Amino acid sequence: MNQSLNYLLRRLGFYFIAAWAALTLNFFIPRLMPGDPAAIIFARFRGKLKPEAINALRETFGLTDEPLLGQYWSYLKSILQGDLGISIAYFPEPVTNIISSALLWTIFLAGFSLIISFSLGTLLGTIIAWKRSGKLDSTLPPVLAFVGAFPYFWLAMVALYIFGFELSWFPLGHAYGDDVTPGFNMPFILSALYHAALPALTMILVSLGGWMLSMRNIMITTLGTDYISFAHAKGLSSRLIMLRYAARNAILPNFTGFGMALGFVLSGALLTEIIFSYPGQGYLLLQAVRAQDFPLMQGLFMTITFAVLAANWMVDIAVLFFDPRTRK
Amino acid sequence: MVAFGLIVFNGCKNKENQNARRGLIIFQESQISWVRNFNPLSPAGAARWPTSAGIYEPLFIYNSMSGEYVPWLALDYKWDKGNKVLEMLIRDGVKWSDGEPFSAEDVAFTFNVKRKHRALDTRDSWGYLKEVIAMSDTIVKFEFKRIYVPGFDALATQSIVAKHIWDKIDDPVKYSNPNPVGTGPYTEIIRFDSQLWELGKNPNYWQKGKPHINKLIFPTYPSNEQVTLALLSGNLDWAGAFIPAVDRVFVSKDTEHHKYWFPLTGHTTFLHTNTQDPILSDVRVRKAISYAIDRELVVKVGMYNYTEPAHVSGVSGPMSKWHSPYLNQREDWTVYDPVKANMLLNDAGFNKDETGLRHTQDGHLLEFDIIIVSGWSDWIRSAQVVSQNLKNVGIKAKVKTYDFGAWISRMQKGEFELAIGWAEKGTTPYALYRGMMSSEYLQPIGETADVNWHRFSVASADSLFREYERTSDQNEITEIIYKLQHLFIEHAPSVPLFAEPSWAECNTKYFKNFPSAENPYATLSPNYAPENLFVLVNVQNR
Amino acid sequence: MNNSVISIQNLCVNYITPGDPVKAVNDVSFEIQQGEIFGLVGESGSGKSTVVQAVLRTLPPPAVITGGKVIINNKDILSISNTEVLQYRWKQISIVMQSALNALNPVLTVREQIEDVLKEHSDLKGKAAEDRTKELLSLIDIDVSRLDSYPHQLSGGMRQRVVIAIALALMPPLIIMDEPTTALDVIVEREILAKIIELRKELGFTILFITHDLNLLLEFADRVAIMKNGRLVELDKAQKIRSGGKHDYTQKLIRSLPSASGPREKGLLPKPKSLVLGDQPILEVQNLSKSFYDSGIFNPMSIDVVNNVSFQVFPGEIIGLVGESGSGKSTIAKLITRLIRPTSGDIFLKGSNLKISEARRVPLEYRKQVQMVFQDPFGSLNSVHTVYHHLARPLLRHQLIPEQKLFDYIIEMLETVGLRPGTTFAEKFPHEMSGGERQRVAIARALSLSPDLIIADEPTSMLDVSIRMEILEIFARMRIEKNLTIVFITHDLASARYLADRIIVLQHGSIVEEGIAEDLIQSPKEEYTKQLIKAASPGWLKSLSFNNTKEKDVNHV
Amino acid sequence: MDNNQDSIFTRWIIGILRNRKAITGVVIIFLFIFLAALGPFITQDPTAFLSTPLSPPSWEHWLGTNGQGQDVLAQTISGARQTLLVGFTTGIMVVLIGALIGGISGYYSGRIDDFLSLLINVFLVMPGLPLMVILASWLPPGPATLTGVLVLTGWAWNARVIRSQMMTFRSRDFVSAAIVSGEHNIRIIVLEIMPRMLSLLASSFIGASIYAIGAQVGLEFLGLGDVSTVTWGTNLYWASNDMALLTGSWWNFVPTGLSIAIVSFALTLINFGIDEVTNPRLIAERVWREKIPIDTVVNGITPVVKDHE
Repeated sequence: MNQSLNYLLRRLGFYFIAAWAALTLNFFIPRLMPGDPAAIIFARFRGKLKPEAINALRETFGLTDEPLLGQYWSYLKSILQGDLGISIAYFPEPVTNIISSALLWTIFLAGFSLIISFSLGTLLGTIIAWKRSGKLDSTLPPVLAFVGAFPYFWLAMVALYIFGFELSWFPLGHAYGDDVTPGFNMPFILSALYHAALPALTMILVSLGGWMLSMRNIMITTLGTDYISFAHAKGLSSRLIMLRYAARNAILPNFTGFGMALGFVLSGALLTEIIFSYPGQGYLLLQAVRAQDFPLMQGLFMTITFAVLAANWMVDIAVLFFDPRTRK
Repeated sequence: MVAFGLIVFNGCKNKENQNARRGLIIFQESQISWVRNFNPLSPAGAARWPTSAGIYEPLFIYNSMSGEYVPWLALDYKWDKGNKVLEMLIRDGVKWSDGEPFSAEDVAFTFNVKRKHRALDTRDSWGYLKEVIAMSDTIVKFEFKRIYVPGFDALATQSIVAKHIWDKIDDPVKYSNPNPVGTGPYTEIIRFDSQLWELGKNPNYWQKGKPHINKLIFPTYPSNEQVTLALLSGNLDWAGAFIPAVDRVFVSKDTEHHKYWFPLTGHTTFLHTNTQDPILSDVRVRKAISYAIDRELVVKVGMYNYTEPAHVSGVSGPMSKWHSPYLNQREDWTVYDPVKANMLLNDAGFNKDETGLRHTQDGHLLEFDIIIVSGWSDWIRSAQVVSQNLKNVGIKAKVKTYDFGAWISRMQKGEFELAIGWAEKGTTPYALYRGMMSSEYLQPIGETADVNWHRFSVASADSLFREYERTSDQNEITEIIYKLQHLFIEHAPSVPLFAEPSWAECNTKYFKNFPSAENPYATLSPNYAPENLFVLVNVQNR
Repeated sequence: MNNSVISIQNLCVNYITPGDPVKAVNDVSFEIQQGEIFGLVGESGSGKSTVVQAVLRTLPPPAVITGGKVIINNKDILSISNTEVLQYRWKQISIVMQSALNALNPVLTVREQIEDVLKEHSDLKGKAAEDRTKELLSLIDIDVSRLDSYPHQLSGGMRQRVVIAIALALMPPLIIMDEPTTALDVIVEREILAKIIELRKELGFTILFITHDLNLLLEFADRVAIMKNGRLVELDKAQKIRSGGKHDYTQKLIRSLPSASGPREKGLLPKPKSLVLGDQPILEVQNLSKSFYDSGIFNPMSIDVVNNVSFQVFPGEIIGLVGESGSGKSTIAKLITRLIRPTSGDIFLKGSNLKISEARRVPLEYRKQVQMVFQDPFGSLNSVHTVYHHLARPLLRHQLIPEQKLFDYIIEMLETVGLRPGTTFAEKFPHEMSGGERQRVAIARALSLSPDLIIADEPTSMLDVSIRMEILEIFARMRIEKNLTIVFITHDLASARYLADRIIVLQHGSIVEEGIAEDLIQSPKEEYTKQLIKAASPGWLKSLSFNNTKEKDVNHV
Repeated sequence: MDNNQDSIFTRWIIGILRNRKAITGVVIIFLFIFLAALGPFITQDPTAFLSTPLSPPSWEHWLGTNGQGQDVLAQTISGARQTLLVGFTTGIMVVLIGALIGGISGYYSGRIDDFLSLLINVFLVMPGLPLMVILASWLPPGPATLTGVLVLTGWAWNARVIRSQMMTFRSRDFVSAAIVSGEHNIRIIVLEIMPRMLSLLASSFIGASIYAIGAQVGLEFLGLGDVSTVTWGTNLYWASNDMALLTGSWWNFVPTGLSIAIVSFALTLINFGIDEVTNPRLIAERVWREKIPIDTVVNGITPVVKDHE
């Protein structure tokens, strides 16, 4: 167990470095952007640029003329204290307040669809790799690949138009109905699920093929291993071999992909959120970028990065749990 | 999957939002999640619509349709001591929503908060104000440092906050005012979720019997496309969104109830010409560019024919009353006349080569970049048409898009050649012409200038501006504006493209008495505060 | 009366290809009698494994059984239903697979893998199943505490024992052992075989034993069948085969490897008439050590692979480095060729170090003088290049031969190592040649630079037994013709005995014993060397398995 | 010498060309490249404002006009130019950078590898899309920015795959043999190892191109590209801007969407093909399946087909 602890700590060390790299990038990119946020806000609201007002505003936004390195230190310090600063576009709201609810919705929607898509895709991949001669294997991969070849937002828009607007099977947007009160109550939960259904379905539809193919390919490699031949020779039942011997091993490399995908999905939900007016953080990010709201932008980028890192670490733990070879 | 099935079934029943009709559902600002901020003084403008005109109210409201200031919290005003003192008579009997009486003290307090916190003084009122004093419960005296009559607008349209609440606030700049106390028709926050909030009636509103509707409902919509879908599905009653092909997309789906009104605002969108550019400094080139542009096509392609080509004077629509009677004697420089454009360019010494492109005397290609904000699709489309038009007269113009931040920074610093952009707006054309031709805001290239991005000034205009600022006499004002118009046409400091419309749609299925072309008591667009207060108090349940 | 456990009649198996099918097994028939050990021998591609997998019907695509019968219990396995196939597997026949090291599911414990079989085929459940599992482990001498271990936690030998335990789980009448010990070290191999023989005596099952190593089989098999190119070429009692057999191929196999003990056979691998060695060692290795580090926060581990090894090699000498896996012999090869850097110690070539030991970049001169022949002839040639390219690149790099003479020189080199005609071989790609031919190319490449020293790292262990001696012959001949110095690295003491002049025995990264080849074989001093010699000599099985019986005494007489 | 009939390249190429999936993909891709190249000569000016906006397909405009009265067919065809250019350029650059960084990291062990693999892993866990959005909005829009942003956020995955394959090749004997014969490291990487990675590099290139086309279209759809140019992404941006869906003018978004899907799908088909050609087991299995009766195929039980010869 010492070995696995060692492994986990080493991974953790790596994630710290990755987090630091992301934070640093996060610090410098906005500062390289042209334009002064205070001036931009004034321009947006057609105010007059009087130096006193600008300076007063810059001060309240925390934009100082301190040397970059000094700013960098205080930036790192405040992040460690959980202070992400004050949003410029939503002034004077602290960034953490803005992000928190958005992050939850994104994690709910993206996590929900990722888990379904991963489980379903892996299951389908297992089955089609096992039943190689079946119709499923010759039709499913190309069909899903073709569906997945469409630009995601394109499919989502068409789906929203057909199923949301024309047929009215699904709501046109938002995370829950206007007639329910957020909280732990059945109407709200049902409403949230109902509102997540169409966005989730579109996300699942485009990502399913990828999971299926990757599982299928690993399964095929696994099916060529000696322990599968040996299991066959043992006269074990098909199902047992497929699940306990083949899929159980083949899923391990896919876990790593799952961790990576979580990052993609969290940030990739951006398009979903825009198309389905879903109150997640992807759209918030786009808005922050457009409004040059550095603190919000940084906060979002940071939370996404941290979520991805945390997810990857959990995947590491899961792999440790599922793959005895990683714990010595 | 079973859950999905249930949900789908459940969904079929609930096509339209039945509960919604207890209130008016409004879209004004693109958002994906609401942040609770009701600070009417907020410098970043981050406060929720309709904080500044709805929860809080100004002293006067300028009605762009009638071109008049309508008394609101104030009843009247008068200039005194050679226009150096402004006195306002404050309405009696107004109460704050918490029941406290409203008085001139609150007005003076509001201005003095802005004086103390300069970050709040976004319109630079204290650049000309010396003192604001409540003379009695109903009289406020504004004392000016210098005579500056146009300053009236900023003072009259300021939203007034309650002294008894705000004098306890340490930092009004950062205060988010979660539970506002105002004088407006709607003041009570009934519900505030990240994707929806509801605003209820002010129990103590001073206009008896108003407002008519119980509450306002604000759902989040991130894009115009979403707004359109919501409008079509009946989930929005009033919106200020741009909808392309609005007759086909929106009206045709329910001609009885789906209404829109895109009236002209009187202002103009310009193709700014940087007059510090050695070539563009030549008025012939600027006018040639203007003649080369087929504004009808620009309006059709870029603006879906929602507006009209720019007037020679740069003002139109409700501002047309300012048009000089002598305009027909002036040059009609905003018509499409490529022949004249070519003539002017030949005249200026830019000759065409065999490919039809023009060159400068020293052999450089006559080419410009038109810079636009990326994502501002109507302008990009317009610029594309302009670019093609200019090509026809031998000028190569490339459309370049920049992020808003980069774009505004280039505009302010004068680092552009051609750009589509707005110009100064005011209640009279004075603001436009001052932005166009005054040396007051002129900055060298590289320095930030908030107006006069094209960097043009003319001395004769400067003296007219000084005259204007000192007078409150209507006849004098009109005369000055005529002269400014003539100067504008003569010098062509920047090229007007098309009149600026406002966007507004409404659904009259549940509500009536929205403004319209037939009943233009105000503009319909919710985007124009405080004018939208007229709508808020006049709309009724059907 | 027929007391055959299994009867294979005219079995034919095809591998389907886009063109004509490949006949992997062609009309093979044999019977195995109750209680015997039946050996099936053949080299790679002979079809021996295909036969047994066809019997189990576990051949993966693209194989198809195209004819014959396999009769067990009066039933033809080839014509029963699929469900019946599953039922007869393991109950009637179990198998110990070829690459037994990989036959265990890496994510299941030993217990789970044994119990899966019990659950599937017997009524044993819960406690009863556990008891049976424990019983099986004790049969093969594995501690019960290992029950919940995962395969990767076990050594190669232990994994092999677990696989045997699984094979014994249902006590089927026939157990197939398909190269069960090939991947193991000699001493472990011998121990496991002894265990199998012992268990058979105790439990009385029948064994079909498959191997490429005829000499090994002759130690314990009752009858032996020899396969070549999908056909059975000989089937006879073991004694008869031992005495020479009828078929030429059989004889070739028997002679393929000499014994590590007993008097030296004459005529094998020529040696120079007189071995005159210079006084100045051509290669001197001093206190060479290599450790690999496993960095960790709690327990940084360092594993010493080579530990303070010193030896000298004189010009014209062949020195044999002998050891089992983990002895560090291949690491020494990599250190001398400077594919890896030593942790400490020095390497001197012709008396000078030339910064060889510590430099990150090895002098080109050294690269010319020290060449290497690798174990895997396919892996050491790049499949995208022709033979010509493989020989030309080093020559161009070192600019040894003027370019216009390059082609002739390469052809000459190829013909020297027996690849005739050289022009044909020059244009071939590695995949178009046999293993032996590839290894000859590799030797030609090493020789072409006229190096002072050649390191040959197990040059024959991946080759079929019948051609191993031919490859060793080339080394022996080249030494005589070109006065080469060779460091010959092998796990096989016997081949070292015949090729090398001196032998160094390695264990766990250190030198155990060193001496003139024949002296060391005849009178080993260390116990480990003795064990190695014994394991590589005929009759080892008797000496092992009779340890505890009275026959031990007979042997002493 | 390497162009010998039996060279591994030749066999590989022939294998691809004989593979039904791959050849379908290749034909489609070339068709699109051909159209894109010829586009300006065979269609109307895609930027000219020709006709009534949103007019449905007619003889004059085969795919109708868009919200600005521009010809949709012309826009679709010329949109392919920049989209494919950016897509394939990104593909090539991602593979080159991946091969360079992944190759060096995998070939040299030790500190270089520690550093480079850390770099790769950091870029892998960094959320790509937000980074893309931020960078794309910051840099001046256009094909160069798009390519740069896509390469920056996309190289790491390829580098990782190439690194791990490089590591397996690095430990192969033919590399050791080349080292022992005194070959330069760079030469070994380029001449000995890279040719062996051909199919990985090819499928990486294709994978990266698919990613680049998709991500590019997505960014442009968000308005982060240069919307004044004609590309597939901006076509969809304008279609959405003009609310093509709500006006029911399907011809405004279907042609471009379908083109993107067909190109991506064709690339995927090529990758399927490469996968099949490179994996001899898959070929063998496919042939096997084709040649024996389907009802005899059961997992784990060798079929008996007695009349098969």
